[in-house]
Amino acid sequence: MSAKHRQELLRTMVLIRRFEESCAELYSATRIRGFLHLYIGEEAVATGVMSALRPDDAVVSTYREHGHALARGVPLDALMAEMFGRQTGCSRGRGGSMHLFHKETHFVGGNAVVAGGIPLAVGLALADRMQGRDRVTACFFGDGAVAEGEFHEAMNLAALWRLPVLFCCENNRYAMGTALAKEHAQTDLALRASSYGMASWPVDGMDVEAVEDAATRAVEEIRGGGAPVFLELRTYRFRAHSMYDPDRYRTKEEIASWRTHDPIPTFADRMRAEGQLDDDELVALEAEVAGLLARAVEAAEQAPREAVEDLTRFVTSTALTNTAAGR
Amino acid sequence: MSAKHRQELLRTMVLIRRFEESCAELYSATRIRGFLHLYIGEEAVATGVMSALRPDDAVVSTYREHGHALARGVPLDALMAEMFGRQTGCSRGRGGSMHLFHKETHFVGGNAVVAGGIPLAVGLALADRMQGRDRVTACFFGDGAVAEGEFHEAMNLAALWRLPVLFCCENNRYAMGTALAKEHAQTDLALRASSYGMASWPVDGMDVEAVEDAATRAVEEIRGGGAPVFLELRTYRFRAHSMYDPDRYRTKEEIASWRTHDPIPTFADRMRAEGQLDDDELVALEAEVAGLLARAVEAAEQAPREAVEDLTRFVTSTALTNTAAGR
Amino acid sequence: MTTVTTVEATYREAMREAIAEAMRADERVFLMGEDVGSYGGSFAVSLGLLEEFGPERIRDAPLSESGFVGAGIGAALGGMRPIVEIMTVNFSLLALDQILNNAASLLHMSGGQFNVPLVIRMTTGAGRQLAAQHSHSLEGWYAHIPGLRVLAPATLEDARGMLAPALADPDPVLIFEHGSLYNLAGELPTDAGAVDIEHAAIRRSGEDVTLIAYGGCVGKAMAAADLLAAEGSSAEVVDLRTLRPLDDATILASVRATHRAVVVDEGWRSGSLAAEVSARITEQAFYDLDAPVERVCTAEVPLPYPRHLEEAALPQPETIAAAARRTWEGG
Amino acid sequence: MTTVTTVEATYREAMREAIAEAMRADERVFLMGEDVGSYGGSFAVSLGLLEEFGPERIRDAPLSESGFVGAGIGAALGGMRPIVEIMTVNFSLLALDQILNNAASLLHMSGGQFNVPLVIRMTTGAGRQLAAQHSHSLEGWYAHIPGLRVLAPATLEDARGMLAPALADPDPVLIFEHGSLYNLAGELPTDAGAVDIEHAAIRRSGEDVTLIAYGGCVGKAMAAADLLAAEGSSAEVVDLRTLRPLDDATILASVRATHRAVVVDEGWRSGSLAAEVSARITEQAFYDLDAPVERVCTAEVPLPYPRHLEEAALPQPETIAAAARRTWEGG
Ligand SMILES: Cc1ncc(C[n+]2csc(CCOP(=O)(O)OP(=O)(O)O)c2C)c(N)n1
Ligand SMILES: Cc1ncc(C[n+]2csc(CCOP(=O)(O)OP(=O)(O)O)c2C)c(N)n1
Ligand SMILES: [Mg+2]
Ligand SMILES: [Mg+2]
Repeated sequence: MSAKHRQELLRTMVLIRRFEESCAELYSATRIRGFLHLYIGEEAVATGVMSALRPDDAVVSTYREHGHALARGVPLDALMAEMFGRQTGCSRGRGGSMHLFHKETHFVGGNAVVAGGIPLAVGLALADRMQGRDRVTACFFGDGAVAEGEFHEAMNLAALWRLPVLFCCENNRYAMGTALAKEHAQTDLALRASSYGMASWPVDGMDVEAVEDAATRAVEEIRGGGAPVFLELRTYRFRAHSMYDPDRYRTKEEIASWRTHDPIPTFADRMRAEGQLDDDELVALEAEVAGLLARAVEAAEQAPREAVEDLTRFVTSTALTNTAAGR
Repeated sequence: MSAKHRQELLRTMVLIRRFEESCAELYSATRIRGFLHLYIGEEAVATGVMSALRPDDAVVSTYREHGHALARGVPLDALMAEMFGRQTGCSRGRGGSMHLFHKETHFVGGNAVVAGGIPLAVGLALADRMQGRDRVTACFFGDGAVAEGEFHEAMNLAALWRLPVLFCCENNRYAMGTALAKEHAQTDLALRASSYGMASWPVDGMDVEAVEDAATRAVEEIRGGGAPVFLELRTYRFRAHSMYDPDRYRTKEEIASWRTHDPIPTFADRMRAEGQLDDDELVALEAEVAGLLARAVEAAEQAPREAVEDLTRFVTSTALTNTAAGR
Repeated sequence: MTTVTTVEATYREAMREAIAEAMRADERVFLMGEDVGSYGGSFAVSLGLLEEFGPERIRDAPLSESGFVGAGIGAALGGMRPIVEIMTVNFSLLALDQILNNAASLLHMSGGQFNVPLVIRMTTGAGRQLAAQHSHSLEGWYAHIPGLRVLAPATLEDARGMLAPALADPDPVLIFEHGSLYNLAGELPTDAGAVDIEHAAIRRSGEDVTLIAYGGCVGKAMAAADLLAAEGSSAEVVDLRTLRPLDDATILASVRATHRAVVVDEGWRSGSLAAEVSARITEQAFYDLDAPVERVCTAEVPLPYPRHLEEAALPQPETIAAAARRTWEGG
Repeated sequence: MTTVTTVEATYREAMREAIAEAMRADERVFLMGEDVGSYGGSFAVSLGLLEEFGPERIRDAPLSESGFVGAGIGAALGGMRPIVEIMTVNFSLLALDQILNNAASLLHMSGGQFNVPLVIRMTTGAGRQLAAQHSHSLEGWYAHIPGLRVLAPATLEDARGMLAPALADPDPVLIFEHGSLYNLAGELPTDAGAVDIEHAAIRRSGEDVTLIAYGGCVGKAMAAADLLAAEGSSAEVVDLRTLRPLDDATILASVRATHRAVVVDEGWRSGSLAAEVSARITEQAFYDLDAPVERVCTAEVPLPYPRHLEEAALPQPETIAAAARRTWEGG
């Protein structure tokens, strides 16, 4: 793979990592509020999958979606402003961390009801099919979501109607504090998907190139024949579920052992070994990212808030201002 | 198998068939109202499964449950009275055709939301497990129900917690007018069940002995180890979905071809060939059943109705009479 | 002088014609739901449409309310104009998360970027002895949700004419069809088309009391007005038509003139839509009222199967008329 | 003279102690829900209970709200006394079919044979900037359902004491815990136990207006009463406590004495529980009212993330006080 392409993958992963670290700090400093779910440890998944998509493809995501949004190309400044709840945010500040949306990049949220986004992805793919477009919709969800009824209904619909959906199951082995074996009678999630007659396979989600390869192959299959594909992306979150989670349900050893597979140093080492990265480049990359983040935070801090008079704006397409008994 | 036992199986099937035929007539005569879903053609399923259960086992059923109730031993008179909406009905007339209940035989309804009963069965089994009882809960549902999210959630729970549930999927190839291949991406429903790590296999649902054998084996497995089993009982309804259904979606040929597998004459012929049934016995059986039905209809016609003043009785355990702002 | 040519039609046919017309006019419109195709619709609304439009656009869905309603939302986001049919409001609870947390919320959560031009139709109501899991009237819950428009056609004209403006609405619209209305028959102008979906309608003028109803209860309110007329009292009947947003102006203008109001609603009384209408009348016309607003709702019981109990549970012309009398005779 | 010994406790701890006590007293009681075990409960209510009672009775459930709520119903039918925890009322929609069509309906559909002694607890409400899919107050919908009892503990005593009678109820009981209350701290008698779950409570006596609230809004109503007191007006505060069945007697006695009422509800205004309370007051005390009943509810918008918008959307002491003033100053 070309050095340039690899450097882009690396840059995306580093950007996500540093973005998340900033968010954690800003949360502690009470600049960001609400729920905050970090993607640290899982960067290879979003980076690899997004790299396999076309700009006109659609993405449906979860509440742990900062990484998806960044990898998809949602502007950093708009993301950071959203975390701050500002008008310049990608959802005008109304959504916050769990509800990032961005029309230009077809980033359709930011869904915080577990599994709630999966049927939407099926519908987006149905629209593409009915309108004769060859787009793919990538749909992200966790291992926990696989237990929800909506997952099942959506899988059946997509497989039955042979719709162009790329199901990206981010299996990080926990749904909040519930370990995989306590969530699922059958923990081989790729197998679960194949019971819908869907092509599916497990992927090393800590290896950005393995993810990119798998996603590329899947997207080709989907765009060619239209039938959906399910990828079980095996990964791990290094941080707690959310900022409220004291992380009591896993051992330090387990976390430490997964950290040895950290997707960023692993990939950087590989590039270094193949002469595609040196220390200076890495330092420069980190510096560039740090600069971008500092500017994004600065811009977010200064950005205006939505006016209180506009509270009920966007409740309907026509209701631009507050009405007492509005819809 | 003993002649006596076979005669009982046959008698149950004949009783169900004639009961359903009476209901159809009574419906046309507007003595029965609401929705009416007949079990004609599927008698071997209920008869075979119930025969494998113990009296203290529980049964959870659907809106197509007259056959289940009769095979389970819910008294015929109470069933018929329920169809008429009378106080002597097994649900005091308040439930009607779709909501038959009977505490003594642990017949826990009569559920008319497709798949809505399946989680209940899981809970009944959980209660048995937690209280150290070795009972089994048999849960009936159709092929259509398998597409519902609740089916999936319940399957996962039962398999994960290894609960004593016998899942009886009555695959009659249609959900209302929707053929199996238009309901499911993967029409091998037993396979779907095994993706939860559950023992499951298809059974000829037109053969009462095949059903009884399978159910007996399944119940043994369940009672022994506690893990659930899924049976895909392949059957066919000879009548329309309900009395409102003009049955436009199937061909006459298809129905006729399934009628050659009618579980009652098939079984009667087998018994006859093995010298366990003769024409006189059959005539006597039909006469006995006809007599029972005539008396049940007669009794139902004469039975009292619930008093209008008791309209809101049974809304809560304590509310015996109507209260304006009751719970 | 204009001559209006009319055809004999049922509510069911009016609805069917509205769907067919919308599908002929706009490639993006399609109908999706359980048994809308080969079965012909559980209440025969879509009978024959499969033959005209084919299985892609008259799309049978497996039993998976949350899945196909969510897919409808996604398809709307993707540029289609889906009409999703849910068999009855009872089963719509399985899709309520999608309707509230996605359909109604996406526009706001996305800061105005993603609107959801979706129409969901479903049957509601009792009266056919279908018992507790098939008879409830839960449209009041949907009328509680910001971001939705909720319609309840009670006449042939509205059955025929509400769908087009609903499809033209950039946001999600729910249409509740009362099961007892499908066989309602009458004359419909051959050129019947879109109706206004912003306003309540006065179905009968009167001076002594305002009877406010919607959907399946409008006919009962009209019958109650007949009963009252026979006694020499004149009742005005307001058909709400749009349950969200409520047309306060029409309701209040009538009540300010009659000084008395009875709200009729097939939902259970506690927490009914009737409570909202009652509260609004009191809030805005307190000093015009000669008597407290009355409500006639369904008894608070999961609906029982037998006809005599079902009838006793539901609003009836006689109970509506009695409530009207209470407004001048006192409790 | 009796001395009451008290301990310092939070609402969260009071609820936890109530669960532990019930589980110690009755083998049939168990707690089931997402992350109630190893995680300690998403709002830490059940922290430590796994250690005392083990994983069978502090039962972690996979993400499948409909499945495990339905399993709770089945377990109740099977003789257990389940406490099912749903993380928030927002996700409870996924289980609403089970709650309405099974838990609330089985007793009646079965003609009195199968009662469902089930308790379901869930968090409700806004105030923590959790945005549109985690902040709504939908308990009013549950209060619409015949067959359910619906509780909203607003105090430490009620958090501690409502569970035991709820478990003793032969029918399904829902308990709504407002998310902003968990850290509420105060003194609780060491022998605190069961409280009455039939009646509303007067939290503060007053003469000029009745402020009616429940759950997370009770504190705001008390703060509003303080504001009014500073101006020389005296407000009575009624805490509904039981949202179904509503205790009309307590509400009406207060309103008949003050002649003015403000109903406070964190639900969206249209179709809110506040509408029901308002309608009942008007129906039963019309001639005692000196002004129309006022409502203070949440603005009709999917709740926005930023604090300033969230605060503007929710009832606040100042908006409650303003509504009270309107009852004597006029609109
Ligand atoms: C329907 C629903 N139930 C519960 C929750 C609370 N919740 C938020 S995230 C989460 C765990 C989800 O786990 P998983 O799908 O594996 O995703 P991960 O957080 O591991 O990325 C839970 C239970 C929710 N948001 N939605
Ligand atoms: C949740 C829900 N959706 C739709 C319906 C309407 N409906 C009643 S029966 C039925 C078909 C069910 O088919 P299947 O599960 O195969 O059972 P069968 O009728 O063939 O025995 C449908 C769609 C319902 N009762 N519940
Ligand atoms: Mg996970
Ligand atoms: Mg079937």
